[in-house]
Amino acid sequence: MNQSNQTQHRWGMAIDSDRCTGCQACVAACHAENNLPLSDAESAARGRAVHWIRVDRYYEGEFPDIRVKYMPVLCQHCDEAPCEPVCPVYATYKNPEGLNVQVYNRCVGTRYCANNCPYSVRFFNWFDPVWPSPLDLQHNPDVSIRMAGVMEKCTFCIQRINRAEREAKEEKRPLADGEVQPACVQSCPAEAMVFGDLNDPESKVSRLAESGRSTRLLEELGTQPKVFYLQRAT
Amino acid sequence: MDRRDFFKIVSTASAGVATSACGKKSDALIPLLVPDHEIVPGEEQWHPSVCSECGGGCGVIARVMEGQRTIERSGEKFRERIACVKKIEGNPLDPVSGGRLCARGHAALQSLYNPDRVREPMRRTAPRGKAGFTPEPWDSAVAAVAEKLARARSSDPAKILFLTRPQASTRTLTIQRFLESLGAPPALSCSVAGLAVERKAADLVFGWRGLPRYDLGQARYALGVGADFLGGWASPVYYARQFGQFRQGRPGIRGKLIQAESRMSLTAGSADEWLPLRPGSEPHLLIAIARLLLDEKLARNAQQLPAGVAESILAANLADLIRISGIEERRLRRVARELGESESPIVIAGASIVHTNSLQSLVAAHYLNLLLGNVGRSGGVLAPQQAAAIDPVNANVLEALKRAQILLLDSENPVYSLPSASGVMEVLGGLEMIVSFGVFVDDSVAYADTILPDHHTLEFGTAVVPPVAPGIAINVATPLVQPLYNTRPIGQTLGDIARKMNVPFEPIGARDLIEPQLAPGETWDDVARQGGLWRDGEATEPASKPLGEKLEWSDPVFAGAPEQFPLQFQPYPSLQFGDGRGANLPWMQELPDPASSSMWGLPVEIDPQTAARLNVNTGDWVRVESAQGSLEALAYVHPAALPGVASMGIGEGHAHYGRFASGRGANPLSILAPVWENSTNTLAFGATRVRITRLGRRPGELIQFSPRDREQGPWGYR
Amino acid sequence: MLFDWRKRRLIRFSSKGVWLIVLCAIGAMADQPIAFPHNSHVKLGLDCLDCHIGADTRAAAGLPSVRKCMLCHAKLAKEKPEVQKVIAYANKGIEIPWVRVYDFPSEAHVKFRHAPHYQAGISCSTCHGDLTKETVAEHTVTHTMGSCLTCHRQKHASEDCAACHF
Amino acid sequence: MAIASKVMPYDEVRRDLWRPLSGASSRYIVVLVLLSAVALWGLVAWGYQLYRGIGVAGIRRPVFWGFYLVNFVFWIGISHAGTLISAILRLTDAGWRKPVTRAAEAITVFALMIGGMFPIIHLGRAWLFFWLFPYPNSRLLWPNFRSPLLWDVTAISTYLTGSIIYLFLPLIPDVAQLSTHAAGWRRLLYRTLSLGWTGSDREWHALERAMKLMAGIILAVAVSVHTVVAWDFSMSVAPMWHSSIFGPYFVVGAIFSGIAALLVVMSIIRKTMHLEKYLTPHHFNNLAKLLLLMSLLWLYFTVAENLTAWYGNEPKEMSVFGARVRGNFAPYFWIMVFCNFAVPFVLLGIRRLRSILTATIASVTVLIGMWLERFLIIIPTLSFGRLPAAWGHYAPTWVEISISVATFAVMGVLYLVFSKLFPIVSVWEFEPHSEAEE
Repeated sequence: MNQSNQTQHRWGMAIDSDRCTGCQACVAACHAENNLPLSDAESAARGRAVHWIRVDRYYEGEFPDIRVKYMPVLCQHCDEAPCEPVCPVYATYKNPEGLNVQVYNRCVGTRYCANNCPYSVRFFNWFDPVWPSPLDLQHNPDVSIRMAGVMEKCTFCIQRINRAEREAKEEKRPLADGEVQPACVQSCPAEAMVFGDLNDPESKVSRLAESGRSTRLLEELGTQPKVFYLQRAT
Repeated sequence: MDRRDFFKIVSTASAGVATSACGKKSDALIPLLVPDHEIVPGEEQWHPSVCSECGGGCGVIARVMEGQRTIERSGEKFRERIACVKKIEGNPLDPVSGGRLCARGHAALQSLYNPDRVREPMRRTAPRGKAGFTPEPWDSAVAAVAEKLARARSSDPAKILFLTRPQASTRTLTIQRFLESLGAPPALSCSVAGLAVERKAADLVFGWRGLPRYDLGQARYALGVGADFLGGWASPVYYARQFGQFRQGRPGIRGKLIQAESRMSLTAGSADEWLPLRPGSEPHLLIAIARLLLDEKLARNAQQLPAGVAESILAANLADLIRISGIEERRLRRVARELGESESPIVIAGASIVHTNSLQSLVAAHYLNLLLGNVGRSGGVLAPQQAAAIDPVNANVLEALKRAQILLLDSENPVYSLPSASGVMEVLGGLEMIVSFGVFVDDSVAYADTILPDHHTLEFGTAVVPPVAPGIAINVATPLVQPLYNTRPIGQTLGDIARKMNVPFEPIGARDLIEPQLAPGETWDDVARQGGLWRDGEATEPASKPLGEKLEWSDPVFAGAPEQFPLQFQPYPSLQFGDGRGANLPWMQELPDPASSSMWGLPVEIDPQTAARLNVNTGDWVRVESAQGSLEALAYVHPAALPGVASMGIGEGHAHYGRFASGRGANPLSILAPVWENSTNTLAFGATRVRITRLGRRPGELIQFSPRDREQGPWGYR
Repeated sequence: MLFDWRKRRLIRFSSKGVWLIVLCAIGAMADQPIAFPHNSHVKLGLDCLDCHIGADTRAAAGLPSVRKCMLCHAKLAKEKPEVQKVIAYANKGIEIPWVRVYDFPSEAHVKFRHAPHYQAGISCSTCHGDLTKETVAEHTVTHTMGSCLTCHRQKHASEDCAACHF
Repeated sequence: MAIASKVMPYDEVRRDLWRPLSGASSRYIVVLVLLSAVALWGLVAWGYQLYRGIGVAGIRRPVFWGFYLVNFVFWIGISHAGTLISAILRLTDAGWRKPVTRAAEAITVFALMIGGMFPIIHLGRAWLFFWLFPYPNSRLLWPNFRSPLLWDVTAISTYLTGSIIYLFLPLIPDVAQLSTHAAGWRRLLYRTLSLGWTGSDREWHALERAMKLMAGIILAVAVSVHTVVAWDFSMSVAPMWHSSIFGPYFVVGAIFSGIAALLVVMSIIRKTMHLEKYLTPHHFNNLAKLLLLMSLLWLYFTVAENLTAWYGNEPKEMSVFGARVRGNFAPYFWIMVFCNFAVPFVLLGIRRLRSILTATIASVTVLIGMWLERFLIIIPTLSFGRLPAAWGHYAPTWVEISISVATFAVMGVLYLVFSKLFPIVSVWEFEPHSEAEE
């Protein structure tokens, strides 16, 4: 919107299943970055634990010829996101940079978006979050603390994107490929995750998205996800 | 923050230039403590530090920003702006972490801001083990400790035992120096992740002091045996980075990993093929492979093998070995052939689960690597280059405890880490004095008489020597934020005690460790600013000559009669909690377990056949009984568990460990038989047999984030 | 907004209208520890940025620390009772506990940054009122999302929700 | 046709039908108090939910919609009792409808009021429900007209308005008559509501035309409302929801449950208000036949929906189908089939067994069955989403159960109050001259 003089980004991610070890560093990094509400045993048992990114694990085959598949699943920031049209108040929408944004202050909590998300990556704030003091000192001031009654989900660390874009603008230079890294991508020890601009054909993520191993999750639904999964080579 | 950014900051800083493209970040350069009044809301600063959650010693950078807390000063309540650590990331300059970090490393923040930290010195008021404490001023607490310590020293300094974490750092060096000045024996560790066996094997075979480094990133074909190197063994971030490089980091080359392990660990799950190995048969598998290599003339470096070793291998009964390992001969032959034919093969052996014969498996693995000709070569096994790596070992801890009169505890938890049947609780109950320097009250600190709480690592400077690092690496932490509580760094406390005892003692600071190593032109400030001192490794060919002359193997010993206790029980260090010390971090509690997806608890993993025989379903309560004790836990029917082997993650079952861990779940170590690894006398925690009985449904359910573990199949959930 | 007046106590149930009222109330009631006269400082030729140093480059405009106050007041106007309060704080080494006048409620989830607004040439008085006429800062300008958006539209600034709310 | 008016003089009819309006038996009071207490308890539960957060309900990830939405669909379904049935009967000039219509129309209005509350109860931030309405504001923010939920809001408010008008129109001659006989506040109430009705030919004409028109309109609205409710589900990509059959399936289910509700209400008021002369076995017989027809129609749709899913054998759909038919939800599924098909088919299909009692029993089971049907449409799909790793189960808490139960009590209270204020059977339609009109 009115940013025609700037290059428009289209953020996307590639996850290399061949590199992913399932170590869940991304999960913890996301918790640290995004002020995710803390669960306790009771709320976790009631299905209220929040992990914006999770590592799905599926066992394949039977013992002894069994293997396990680890698959980090986060908001796919679909181009044709099923969650967007169903929100009655526009609390979730596609922003100019292709992010699927959840506007907490606009959300009234119909939870329709969550039902319509085939990836089940949307989470709801059933209660106001609590952190036993002084755990709250850790809160990232760049990220909202969500109150009861609103949806939340992976933002592709929009606060990091905004910060990087701002700094680039202040320094009057274009954003370099790899300069913006969501917390999960930043943390990944095996460097299985790559984040970048899909509008830039030279970016690492664009090249990976074009590679032969690239697939997308539930692609058949036509959601046009912007997270690309590179299949395991064997 | 990526590597380039951090470099920029660091380099501009060391050049003394604060005005450049990122001059705005110039305030991020001060490597010293951030004065609270200089914290600007909304502005971030990044400071280097070291992760102390596991022994890996990753260099990290911490994001410091403004925070507010309410404090009471002379009865009045103030809201105070303080500098807070908001996030920890890997230090991009550190060759170990390379800017990356594991889940536990991220959660270190929650130990800094844990609501259950010890906030001031305390004195025991309740019976030992009951964790009742009352605050005590520093002076009198220190004086009391010094007095008793002085008395013990004058009678027999050998009766002073210090337990500290298995990590080479200024902290452990300070402790060692303190003990030396008292004339006491060196500090020990009792962590199950102490890697004592790995160190011993490297010493025995190659005379290496420290952990060998496996250059996975340059290898083409890797056989992992018993080492869950992606799930926490040795240096998880380093090996995960290596793994990424191994798999997809080189154009046109994709490494293939075969993992032989007695459970489907994270590494086995990520491997191209998992060889389900019978517990404790690692030596058998390794020797069988060595034999196959020799037989098929694939051992490219057979001449270097000591004659005694070669003889032992050739004398082995291959069929027996294969039978004991429980792996199909066809598969084993194929793996041996692939290994032998690969351009750059490597065998990574470890003892994630220690058995009585673990040392033999590591020794065998070293000889196997020698046979493959990769010792000291790129893509092979490399010698540790850390001169300063003296870390406390986990050896003979129980004997030492029994001998001791005075126990000094630094974040080590013998009550948790040793089986109840070893009598550790009685031993601790009978000690003359127990002093804890840790920041939490755990199962063992509950026995302490005095707690002299340390700062958190992020609040005080330290230097850590990572056990696995390319070249020489010392990661340095300077204090990042003001201490939250009335705590004192352990060096200072020990200094105070020594002064009271009139013993000459000076704590070792990070600077003391770094300065002798500095090259001309380098300054301590540079090192502190970038978070460490790193030197590239040199070729280490000379050090790779084997010293050992023999290779022997024995069948693993399991305690308990097989008729009564039909299942082999293997507790394993969990991804979330490591050796158990991560259990008080809520992020780790709610991290879904990689095997069972359980949160806020760890189930006992049972294979489908056994489960069917016992009529156990996922989510049922079961009783796990050994000859030494029993525990009750929830069951998870693990599709990839070995028949007849029950596994359970270590981490839960703390009697005392703060609100997030206390009284949650069961400690699998507690029911073990006190069986020790043959050479190091470290606890062989995979060497107990159990029986499992079904208790059925009861209050308290298995909390799983993803109950479903199959992508297709029968309908419905449990 | 009027329909909500009864709910003032129930801040957690509030909609936008309610928090505005609550805020106005807080602003109007703000009992500052020191009756700081903005007008007289401005008259002396001080610029807003002299004390609120972050307004042009940072997210937060910031409040000066008591040390900064003492740069002048160590010598100037020491006898005035309000200044003596400043000196008392300085001597105790405690920051002056100023009460915040303008704020966005946490429910609004606004990530406001002063810098871009300053750089876009928005004068301080647009949002904070004419401080040449005020003594103790008061909440004189009401901010709603409507007023933010009106300005953003006029100035062709981003109207993307995620520009401010995230 | 044994229509009461043919045999009975109008005065007697009026006396009979006005009798329940005056005085209150102790039984009435007790029932009213009891039901009010239950309703109040529901309010307390809702208040607790508002105060603590929606998390006090059992809904969870991935089952984000639970009892509240089940009740919503159920009550909107019940609302089809009245207006739709009475409109059909009115449009088809079924003479036997006269004693039935008002009772039916009242059900519609009340059920809609209750059903319409559930989307609000279910909101995470219920106090902001007005954001779903298009009202002008300085932010230039409008609701998202692409969202089926907004269609819902529109459809339900239209239907509610229409139903109230449709209930009100035939009430005018009755309240006009009542106003001449009542005293005190009742007189004022009836006078006001009669809108100055004098009973002139012009007025009768206008009323007849208005009612005919409203009957036509309401029929269309009613069908569309439940179709829109169905679209809440079928517009989404969730397995077993994304089905083109849902619109008509829901409408059929709604009429089915609506008739059942009407039958239950009729048999209750027949007994308690002594309206045996007006609500005769003939009415029950007719409605029972209608119920049987709807039961068969419902079965047809159910088979059509499930058979295609099963035959298609699409894995994601099969997880839901399997859970429903032979997995966790199988008991509910087969109870539903029993209630919705077996019971009505046997009790009403065999002529010998068809009676007021069996019709009532069948209706009650149909209500249970239809509630279960709503449950089985919503919950299994959410429990067994597209990615098996995100599967999860749902169990309601006391809050949801309290609120659900309370809504039945609210229905009772509203009905009790209504029947005390207005004749539950349209009186003027028994007047001789109105016969001539028809």
